[in-house]
Amino acid sequence: MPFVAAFLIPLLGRWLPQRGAWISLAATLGALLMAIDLMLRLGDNSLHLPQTLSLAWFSVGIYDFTWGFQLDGLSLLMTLIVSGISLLVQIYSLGYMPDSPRLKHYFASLSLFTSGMLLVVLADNYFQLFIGWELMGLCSYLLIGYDWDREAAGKAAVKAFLTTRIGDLGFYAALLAIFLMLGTYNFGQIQDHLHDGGIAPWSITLLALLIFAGVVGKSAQFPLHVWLPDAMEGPTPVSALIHSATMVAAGVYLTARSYVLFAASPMALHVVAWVGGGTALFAALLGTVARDVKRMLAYSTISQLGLMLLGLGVMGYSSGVMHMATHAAFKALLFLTAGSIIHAVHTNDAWKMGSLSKQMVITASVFFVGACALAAIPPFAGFFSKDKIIESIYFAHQPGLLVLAYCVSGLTAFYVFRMLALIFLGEPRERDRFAHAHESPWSMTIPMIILACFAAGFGWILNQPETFALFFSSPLPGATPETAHAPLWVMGTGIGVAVSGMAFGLYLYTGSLVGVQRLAAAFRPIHHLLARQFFIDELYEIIFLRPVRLLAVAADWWDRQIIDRIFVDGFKTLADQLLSRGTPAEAAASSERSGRVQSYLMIVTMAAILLMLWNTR
Amino acid sequence: MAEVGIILRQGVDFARQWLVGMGATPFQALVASKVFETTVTISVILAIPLFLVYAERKISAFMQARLGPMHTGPWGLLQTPADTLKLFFKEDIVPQGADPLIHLMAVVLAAAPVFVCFAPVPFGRGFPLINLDTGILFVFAVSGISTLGILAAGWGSANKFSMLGGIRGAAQMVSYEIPRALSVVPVVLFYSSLNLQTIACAQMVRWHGWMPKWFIFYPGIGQIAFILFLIASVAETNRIPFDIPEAESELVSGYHTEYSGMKFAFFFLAEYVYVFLSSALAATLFLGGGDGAAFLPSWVWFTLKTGAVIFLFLWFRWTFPRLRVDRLMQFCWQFLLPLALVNIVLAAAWITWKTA
Amino acid sequence: MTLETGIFYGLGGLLLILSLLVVTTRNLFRGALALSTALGVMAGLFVLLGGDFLAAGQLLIYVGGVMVLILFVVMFVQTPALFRAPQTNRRWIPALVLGAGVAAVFIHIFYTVPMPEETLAPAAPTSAALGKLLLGDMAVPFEVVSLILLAALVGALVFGLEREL
Amino acid sequence: MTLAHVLILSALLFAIGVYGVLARRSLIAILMSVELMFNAANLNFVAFNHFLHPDNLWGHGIVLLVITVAAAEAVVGLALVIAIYRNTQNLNAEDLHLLHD
Repeated sequence: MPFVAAFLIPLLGRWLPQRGAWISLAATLGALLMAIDLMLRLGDNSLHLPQTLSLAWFSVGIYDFTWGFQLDGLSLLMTLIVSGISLLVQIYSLGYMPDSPRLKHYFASLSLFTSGMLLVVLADNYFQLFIGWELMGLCSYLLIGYDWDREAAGKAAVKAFLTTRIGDLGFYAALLAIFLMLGTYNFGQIQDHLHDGGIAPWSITLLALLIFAGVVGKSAQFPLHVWLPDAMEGPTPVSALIHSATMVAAGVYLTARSYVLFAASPMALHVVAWVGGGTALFAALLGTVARDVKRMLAYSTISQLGLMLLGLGVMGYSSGVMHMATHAAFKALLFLTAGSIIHAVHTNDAWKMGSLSKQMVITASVFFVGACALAAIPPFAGFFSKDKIIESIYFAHQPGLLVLAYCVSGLTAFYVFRMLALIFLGEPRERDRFAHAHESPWSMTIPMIILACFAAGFGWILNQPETFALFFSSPLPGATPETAHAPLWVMGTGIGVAVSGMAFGLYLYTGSLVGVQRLAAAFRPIHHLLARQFFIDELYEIIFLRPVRLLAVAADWWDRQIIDRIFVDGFKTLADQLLSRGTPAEAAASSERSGRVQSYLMIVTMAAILLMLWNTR
Repeated sequence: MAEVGIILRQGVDFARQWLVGMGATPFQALVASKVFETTVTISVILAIPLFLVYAERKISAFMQARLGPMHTGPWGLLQTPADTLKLFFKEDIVPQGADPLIHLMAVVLAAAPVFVCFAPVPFGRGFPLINLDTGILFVFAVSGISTLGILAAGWGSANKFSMLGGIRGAAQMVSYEIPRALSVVPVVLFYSSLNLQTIACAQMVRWHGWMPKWFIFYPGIGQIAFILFLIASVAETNRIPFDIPEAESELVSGYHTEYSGMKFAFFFLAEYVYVFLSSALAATLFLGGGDGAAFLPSWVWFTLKTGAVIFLFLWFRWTFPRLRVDRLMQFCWQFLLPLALVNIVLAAAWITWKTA
Repeated sequence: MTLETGIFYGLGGLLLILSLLVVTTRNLFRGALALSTALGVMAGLFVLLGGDFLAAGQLLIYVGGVMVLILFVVMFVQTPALFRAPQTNRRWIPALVLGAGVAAVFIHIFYTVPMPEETLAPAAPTSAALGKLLLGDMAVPFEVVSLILLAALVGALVFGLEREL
Repeated sequence: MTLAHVLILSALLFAIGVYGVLARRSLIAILMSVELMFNAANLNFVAFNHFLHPDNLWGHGIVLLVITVAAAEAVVGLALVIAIYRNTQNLNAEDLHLLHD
């Protein structure tokens, strides 16, 4: 339905109030209602999973392509999340950007984006998934570059597009490889092939790693994470939708969807776990020094995505997916509150805010809920899923990764409460902005409140045995002991680390910031390193761009000097020398070299006739 | 009243057998019967503009609270034949500096295709002249030729107004041909045939035993398709509100400014026959063709439906103001075309849903 | 001589005359009209060879579309001088020889290769089967053609724009 | 009407097209001659399909594709013609020899 809306909006938007936003809203609402309906039918057992529906699409040679949909616990969960969050974000956008001139484009892209994501989660084969995947790539480009008259936004859009493209190259190669090896894109058939054991282990590893390349690009993992912080140039609701809850989650979804492939290859799992864990720590470190509100959240997103992949990488299928679900709720919430703050004070710089809780009670309280959820403070959503991840790591007997996860957990709590303190507590650092700050309109606060409810209670809901079994039952036969419980100290340490991080963040950043500055001065090199994002962008410049530029210059020189000078001019001189002797035939030949198309054509025709005669003789 | 089509068909078959009995080969008999059928059809079609012009004058007069033609014959009935006679005897003028061959060819190219278009149209049971498998596509293809005639008329008149009118007309007709053809695609999808007779027959069923299953009654898709077809047809026939190719206030009379006598009459005739053709197509494709209650034969129902659509055409003329030329193109490319595409997608989705 | 053969000779002769007119007439507009008629005649030949859908497509695309475009351009670039100047270039005699050569070679080939002699009746209606073919086995070429059309659209826009983009 | 007849017709048509392309001065006329050559090829496809493989329709499919591509070619070609005309007020193929060394 959003797909239809995406086309209807540009078509009819001109004549409609709100420029067609309502079409988009209605379509998304429709999708959400359908998903809820499916959910309810599951509840009273009138529907059994997994359901599939497939239609013949087209065939090339002996291969038939089908257009199919698959509905199982995972895709149902994702459908609910995607349509729900998309709906809330769209309502929010109405309040956030009521009179933007390009609202029609905006809502059309949002609808198209939502439909792309739904296509990804409902597809029953890789080919279709890839279509949705690329559709999302396009829409993220459009939405990040929404303010395209600002140069930074345009550049960020291009950067996002190109960076994800590098990952997609891997995914594309994986598609080709899958087709070459298995002759099908269908998930179910691929699973059957794997169970038959007809594929060599190395090729499974190869496939898994290639797919993972796509995941790295889409989910902004190291080393392709660079686009996500820059993508914050887009409007804030877009960040909330794309860069927290759905598009980046598509990468994790793909991993979960291809889990049979990954699970069959221990090495690929190791790569996933370590890349995820490394990125989580790395991004969390960056998050502790960022100044821009949205960038802080962007780094936290990267970090949380790393955690999910870490969870998936240690065979904790359910933990990773569950974290994806809870993260979608609380990260969308955090982004929306950030948008609300930015709307109020017209700056992104957290150091220019402060003490805003006095002006924006609702925003502050929902932000608190989101922060607690992100920091995994017990009753909130993030706690359950993060605890699950830590437990799976514990079961996988990977002490290194366990320490990593604890560090990330502590750092997360630290930076999110640092953010909270900077924005809402302490002294107002800029009186003007403080005085003008105000609570946002209802269309912005209501989605935030709804999301806050989810951020608070979603984890608990998902942790109920029935829902857990419905959504998170692993696709693998003989799965890991998901129901077993780790010793209490595992959970305890997690809570302890989180609480201490929270306390530390609050302590340091409430009140005067002199202490912080002294601290930063004390660790100057490290701070500098973090503030410049480990010089990753600069590194890319040196490693990739310089050689390409050099190559271009060299190629230019080669073409001008060698090809043109020596070959072209040389041959011309040679021909002139030969032809200037002046026999009639040569003069005729020379006149045929006149630059006139038809003379050339004549020679071609003559040659063609001769060739044909030669052949038929 | 009886089914004229079936009676005619039986009569022709009988005559053919009689011819064979008289010593003609079956092939010769077939040719003779086809020639006869074609002649009859074309004569009927040629007579239609007489009535249409009269109807247009009367209806527009009533819409403007006038009486219309009253003096020639009872209620002015003989006015149109009189005008036709006058056109017959007018001098045929070829402007100085014009290309006489193109000046003549323009008339042929503009008027001849219209009559060919009627070949696959089923006017009722037993009627289509040839049961053409590519029916609707054939009609669109052949009626596209008239565009050439309009261009040639514009060029061959050696007149700036004609030239402008010709260019405008060609641009408009080429553009509106696309939404017109696309608006019919849902019909073709639903009945999975291009054959006009098959389409008409497929609509002769009932929903729940009483509601006619005409295409226009398919919720959403049918109405959008019909309205698109109607708008595009009005534009194709260069009638108000889409008459910028011949807009009197701007271009004198557009591409037929320099035509007089019978040549002018043929342009005029072609326009009215096109109106009739479009209405007949609308009746066949969307209104169930000859379908109707049993107390009237199918050809009467068909004529009634066609007449209703023709009335819409006349009604438009006195309701809408003329569009500006850029608005006209914008309307076509930015509104009608996307809407037609969306409609096709909707129709395809409907069919997929029904069959799945 | 069956009816089909008769129609074939009639249409073929007409086609040749019209196409000769296309390449010889000085008046481009007349040439274009002759070409459109020739394309219409070609549609008739298609019908004769069992391609009813093709014939309609030919009329729709060529006569209704491409030819209108060509006429448009002729009208756009019309200069009276264009029609009075000789319409052939200096090398028209070699061109004629080459054209005749092409025809001769082709016909020579056709006579050396063995050909089936039978004649066939026009086939059954083709639209449905053709549709299945285009969206089935020929799906990929079909999609490629749609890409080409898109490229042509963009290209024509770029070339045709009055000002630089 | 046998295959040979149709092929000879198309050969003649093609030859006329070749002559037009080689000898005509106006760019538009050259484009029109190219259309003639396209049609000769199309006629061959249909004829081969009709006489040699009456059981399938690949020839027809290919002709449809050719018609489409020819339409695309005509569109781009005519856009080029208009661009050239706008710049040089001249459509004579002989006067366009910028590629001449």
